[in-house]
Amino acid sequence: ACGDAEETEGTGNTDTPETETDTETETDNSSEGEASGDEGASEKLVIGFSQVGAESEWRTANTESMKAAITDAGHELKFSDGQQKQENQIKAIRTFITQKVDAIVFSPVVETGFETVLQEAKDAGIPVFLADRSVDIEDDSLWATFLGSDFVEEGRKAGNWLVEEMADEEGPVNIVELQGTVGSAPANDRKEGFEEIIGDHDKFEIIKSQTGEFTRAKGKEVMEAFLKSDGENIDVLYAHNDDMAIGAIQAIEEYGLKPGEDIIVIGVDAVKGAFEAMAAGKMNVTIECNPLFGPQMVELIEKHVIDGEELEKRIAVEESMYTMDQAEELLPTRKY
Amino acid sequence: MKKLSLDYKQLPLIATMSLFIVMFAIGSMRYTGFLSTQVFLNLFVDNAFLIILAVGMTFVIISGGIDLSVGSVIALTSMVAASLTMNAGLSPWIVIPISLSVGTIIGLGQGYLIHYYNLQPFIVTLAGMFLARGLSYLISVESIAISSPFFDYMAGTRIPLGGGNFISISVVIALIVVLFAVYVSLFTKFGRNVYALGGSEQSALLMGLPVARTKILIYTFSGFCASLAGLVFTFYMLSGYALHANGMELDTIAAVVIGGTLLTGGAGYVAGSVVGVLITGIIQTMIVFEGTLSAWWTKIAIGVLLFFFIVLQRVIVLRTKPK
Amino acid sequence: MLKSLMKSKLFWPIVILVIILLINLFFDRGFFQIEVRNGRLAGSLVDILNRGAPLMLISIGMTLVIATKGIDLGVGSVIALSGAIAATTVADASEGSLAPLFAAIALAIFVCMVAGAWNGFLVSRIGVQPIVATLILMVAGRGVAQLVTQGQITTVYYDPYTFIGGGYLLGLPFSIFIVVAVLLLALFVTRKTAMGLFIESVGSNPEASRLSGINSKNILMMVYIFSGFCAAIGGLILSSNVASADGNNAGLWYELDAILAVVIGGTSLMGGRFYLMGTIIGALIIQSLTTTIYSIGIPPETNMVVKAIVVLIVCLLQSPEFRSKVFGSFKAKKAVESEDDKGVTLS
Amino acid sequence: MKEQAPRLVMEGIDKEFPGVKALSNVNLTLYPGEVHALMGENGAGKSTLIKVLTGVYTIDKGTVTYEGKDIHVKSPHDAQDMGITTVYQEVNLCTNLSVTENIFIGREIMKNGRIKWKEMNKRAVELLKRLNLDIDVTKLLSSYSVAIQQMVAIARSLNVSAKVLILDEPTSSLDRDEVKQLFAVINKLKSEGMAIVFVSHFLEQVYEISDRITVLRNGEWVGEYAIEDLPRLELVGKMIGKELNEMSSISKERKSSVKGEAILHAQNLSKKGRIEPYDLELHKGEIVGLAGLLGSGRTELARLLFGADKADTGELKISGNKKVLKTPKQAIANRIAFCSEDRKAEGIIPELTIRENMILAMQGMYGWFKYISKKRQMEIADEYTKLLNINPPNPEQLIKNLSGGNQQKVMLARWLITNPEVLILDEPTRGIDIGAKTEIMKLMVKLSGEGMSILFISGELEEILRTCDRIAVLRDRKKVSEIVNKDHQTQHEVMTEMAGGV
Ligand SMILES: Nc1ncnc2c1ncn2[C@@H]1O[C@H](COP(=O)(O)OP(=O)(O)OP(=O)(O)O)[C@@H](O)[C@H]1O
Ligand SMILES: Nc1ncnc2c1ncn2[C@@H]1O[C@H](COP(=O)(O)OP(=O)(O)OP(=O)(O)O)[C@@H](O)[C@H]1O
Ligand SMILES: [Mg+2]
Ligand SMILES: [Mg+2]
Repeated sequence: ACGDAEETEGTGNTDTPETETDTETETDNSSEGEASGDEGASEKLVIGFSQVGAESEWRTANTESMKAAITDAGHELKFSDGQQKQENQIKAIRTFITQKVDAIVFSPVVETGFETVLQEAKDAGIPVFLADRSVDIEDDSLWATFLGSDFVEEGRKAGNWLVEEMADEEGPVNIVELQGTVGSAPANDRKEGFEEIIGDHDKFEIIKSQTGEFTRAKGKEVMEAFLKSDGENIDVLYAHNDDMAIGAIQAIEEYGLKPGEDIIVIGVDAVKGAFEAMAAGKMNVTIECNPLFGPQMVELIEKHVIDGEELEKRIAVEESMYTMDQAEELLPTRKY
Repeated sequence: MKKLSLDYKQLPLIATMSLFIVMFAIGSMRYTGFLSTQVFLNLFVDNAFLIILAVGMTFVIISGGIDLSVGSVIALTSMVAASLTMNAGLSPWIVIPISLSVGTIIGLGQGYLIHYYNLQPFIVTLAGMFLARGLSYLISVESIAISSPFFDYMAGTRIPLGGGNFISISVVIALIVVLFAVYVSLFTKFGRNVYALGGSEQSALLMGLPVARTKILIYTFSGFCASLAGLVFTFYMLSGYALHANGMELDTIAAVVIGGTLLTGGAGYVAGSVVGVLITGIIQTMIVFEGTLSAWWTKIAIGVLLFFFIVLQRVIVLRTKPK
Repeated sequence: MLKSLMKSKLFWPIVILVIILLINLFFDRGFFQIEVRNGRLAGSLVDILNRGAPLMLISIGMTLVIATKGIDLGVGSVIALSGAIAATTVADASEGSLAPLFAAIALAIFVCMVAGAWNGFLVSRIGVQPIVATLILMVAGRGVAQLVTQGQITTVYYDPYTFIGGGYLLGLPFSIFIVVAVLLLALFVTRKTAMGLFIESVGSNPEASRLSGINSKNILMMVYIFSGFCAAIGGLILSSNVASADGNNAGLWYELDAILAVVIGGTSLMGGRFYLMGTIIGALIIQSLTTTIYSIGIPPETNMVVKAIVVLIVCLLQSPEFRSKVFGSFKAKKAVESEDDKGVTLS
Repeated sequence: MKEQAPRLVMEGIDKEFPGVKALSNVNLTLYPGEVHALMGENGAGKSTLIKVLTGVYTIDKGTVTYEGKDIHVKSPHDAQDMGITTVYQEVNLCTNLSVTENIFIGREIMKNGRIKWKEMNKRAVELLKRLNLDIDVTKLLSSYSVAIQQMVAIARSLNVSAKVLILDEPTSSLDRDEVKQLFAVINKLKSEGMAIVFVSHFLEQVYEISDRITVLRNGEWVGEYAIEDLPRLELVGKMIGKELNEMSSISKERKSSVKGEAILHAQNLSKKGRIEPYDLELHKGEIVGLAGLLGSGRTELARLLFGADKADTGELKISGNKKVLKTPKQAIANRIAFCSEDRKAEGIIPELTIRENMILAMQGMYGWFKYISKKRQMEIADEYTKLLNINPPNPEQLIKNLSGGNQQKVMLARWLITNPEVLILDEPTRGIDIGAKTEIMKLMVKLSGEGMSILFISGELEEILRTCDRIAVLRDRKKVSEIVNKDHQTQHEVMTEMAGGV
């Protein structure tokens, strides 16, 4: 999986200089070439992509997919990594504008606070494509479309699965929750969606909820603490991402219980690790949050910029949900 | 080392400035569209809040202290401003003073603890850092988007400088703060006492300087700057968010120290810190212009640039030191 | 007796630690119980030691750096680096042979010590201020770590590796033995050789030390290398414990916790006297605080506030000025200074 | 003047530090227009008394009456507001500020909220003129020697119109010209009705300037005397509690002309801007003195021999073979020791104990692995604590808690312990009481007798004349001449050379 990631990485780096040299010519005529730019779907675009950072392997997979898609389609990529800082992303977008790119793709680190810079982009006549995460701004003319997952929905999926799974249990079902980084969009929404569903069934109770900061180490540490205080009477673990779930699974095992049997484990993201865990029967389900929508995105960009089509304001990435029994055969096919 | 940089005190400043120019030149040669007034102005537009932070921090560091709380105070201020504006629906004329008082009070508290219980600034302000961020979480874990005419105005307004170039109101605020601080540090008793304090607190005490007042005032001022920066940041982001400005205290300290201020206290210039901010800003800009760097290469690149910069600065200082 | 005990630098940290533990007892009767579960000692106290191991290690290194009036912001990144290197080396090693394990450990430790040397070089030879010098590594080091793991979370399927941070020896977590070993090493070098004396004198008055014929540059070099060494081991434990390496998140903000531990332990950031035992207790305080927060079900959004308040209380209790105000014990405000000469022997 | 009301009365003052009773039941009465000398051995409590008076330390017991009313001074800031200005023993200024600022900070010349730098610089120059010192006041204080710094500290205190002026060993590093100037100023202030406290270990200075004397002996109040009722020997007796056989007892058979080969031989060694090229020979068992006025470059000269600074030109021969000393470490390895004049900045390690400070240099020689056992350290510490009777005689006391003079003694011990072949002493007797001074003189003579070569820098010509075989005279950073110390003639020669030829 990482293999081809590296390849795209590698090529990306090797032809840096030459892409740069023709950046100049490119950007120069792209400015007046704007009007006459419509003929030929094979036209080469300069696309700026402002990524959040590389906080999780999900994110890295997403980055690679996007980079690969753009360069493979023969467009020029201008990439900027935000290092999880909103101000960096804003700077990046500003710079893209000064560089007169043809389109801007970006995954906002947080939903709020991009009005000003998006306005600047709009004034400069550069279409903005939101990836993975949305922004909450009334004026939706500020972006062409939003392609990405719906965290709340993911939370609901998790909830629904649990409800069905536990249909014939007559409770009480004690749930412990491993939240993501406090305040981060996925954490908030996945919590919200999940609670929304299980809230209707009073046999479910969230007895402990603490942040595992999306990491294995913290996930494990927190789970240990949970087990210390509540031990056997924990029935379900709901983790806001697979990494924390994987960490927690180790904790459960070390504590002497069987993850997947004694404690039902629910994760989100469907990363490779989760499949391994499920294949080993240590994890019950993971809700997919698909990062590999690069090609889909490039398609949309070409549609909009070259053929001038208007796009839906919100396009969902097709995502599903994987359970223990599917894990076995799917494992080899997982790219990340 | 202290003695040395003291003897040739203006030197680091000059070194920093020249190096900034060199960097800008390199950038202009390397990337198209880099050599433009707007790119330069954007350094201010995008770092107005950092400049304000740096000003406050400069005083703290010159006095031999340190203030880690500033980043979180920004978050808290933005949170307070946002929730008061959106949830409580108060008018800016009430929101602004309240927001400004947030950091000021925290600063005051820190100063008080540091002086009267002589605790180590590092730890007290570290606690302040936790506290401020914690409080912003308590206000809300969600981010709060702000849409009020006033904030939109502050955020949106562009002050044209001709040739399509512009700066934002925040830049003006920042520059005013800088001028004020320069004056204070050079021409007021308080300003000089700060330097004395940094030189030797014991001496300052024995020379009969108002150590207590000065010290507490320093941290209060830094807190105030943090709040002001918080507001500017809020203008910039048009939102309040508990995770805003995470780790910005380090960026600030780096900027100040790069600007030629000694962490051991006693020597430094507000102006230097401003240049320091511009340096960190230009590093960021170059990274973006490079436009191919993955997350990790970005980090490495920042490190490398930082390294070259710092070493060059040292070398210049050492070379020019008469044998 | 009690008086001299009160004077010791360790007194208040210990008191605080005890208080925090007691608070736990209040919420969970069985907190202090240590039972033997399948041949291993298990119980909250063991966990705290086990979980706290990396922090204790890092803090030991940090103590010496701080004693020289320095500071090492790089440790967090070095942790990530060490984990990344080790994990990638053993990532797909075959079971059975232990060679890959030792290779990984050696490689990780070596690289991290080089990193430490790099810091030492910048500080001692080029004369860069410690905080900036190490800031470079803080930023770039994490980058390198991610470069090594290609931004993925490298999972390790090679069991021996998990022993470092997850294994048990004589019924105790192996990591505890590592800490003890490193601590003893540090204690030996600083108290049974003149190294401690030199470190303290360089930290307290560099020029005077130079004129007394002490090669402060090398001393600085060594403490930073040692700090790198400690961070390396800490990183190994952390990554081995979760059998994976996460370049981006491993050891995030550890530097702050470490510095906090050192200061709580009674070592001043102005350099000079240092108290290794104090540092250990400081680290334990921080760890038990974290564990407490997790186990007594504090809502995550209040974690920070709680931590802030505890830190403040800790510092205040250690401030003689505060104590004299509250308990009215000490007289002259300068009097405290001579507390220093105690405690040295204890640490 | 007795009939007028006292300006300041301290009665039954007690002050205890953990483990040390610094003051017990001490009294001090100050009248307007008098110079009141505060006398006592090192560690007698003089500085402490001054510090409790000016609110640096809190008073445990006792009363302070100022112009008739009881006062409780909380901080030096307070004291100044009340009109009590102080020059503390250790130079307590901010070396990171310019000379001007050090003089004015706290009471800058402001005009509508703005500091008037030009004016302040002008005033600063004038002020220093009064002490006839002519230096660039805009330069940082750190670029000047202790001596200059001490003068600046004095200038600062003269700059205010105070009612009480306290000078704690202001003259410890000045030579007679500076002192003369200072006394002129003091006398003027005195005639203006200021009450002045003067601390010094130089008896002749005390007898020259003061009207009354208060004597302390390790923390106890011995008595208050009018100067004329207390002849020197009696005073000394009261200070140390027993009779003292005066310095005159020091006599050494002077080495006649140099014989054999020099153990230390400098040939046109120099450092730009600091000291002109000079030659200097130092023979086994010989004591060579460096005489010169303040700033004449004695310290610089010495520093080159120790490798504390790198020499630009010239070469150094140690017992015949050529050596390049880049660092003090190398010098020490070659059995050279250097006791700096700047105790505070280049001497003590404040955070460490007496014991650790003593053995530091020796341990430095051994390297970090060969650790001197705690037991051995103890022995050494005890031995030298006795030898130099350091007070308190507790090797585990932090050196920063010692009195100035005692710190100086520890510094001496540090170097004596390394038992070097060449011992360079830069103002070793600074701030040391006569008793100890005599001891040190004796010690030097004894050591040189045992074959140690000593380079001795001192502001006090008598000390040099009394102990040295040869005297090198410096003027304006240049070694101008070398005089063999034979008869009473020498003093005159040396002084004319110092002053600048005929
Ligand atoms: N901060 C302190 N803590 C503990 N002991 C102290 C402290 N300051 C001074 N002392 C002790 O108090 C005694 C008096 O010290 P002080 O400095 O007053 O002596 P002094 O008369 O000024 O001597 P000198 O002539 O050498 O300056 C000394 O024994 C010293 O060790
Ligand atoms: N009168 C002066 N004018 C200007 N600078 C001076 C003067 N005296 C000392 N200095 C500064 O202090 C530095 C140290 O001088 P140095 O100590 O070598 O003289 P010294 O003979 O040792 O006198 P002392 O030891 O009494 O200060 C000199 O290099 C010079 O920079
Ligand atoms: Mg004294
Ligand atoms: Mg001298």
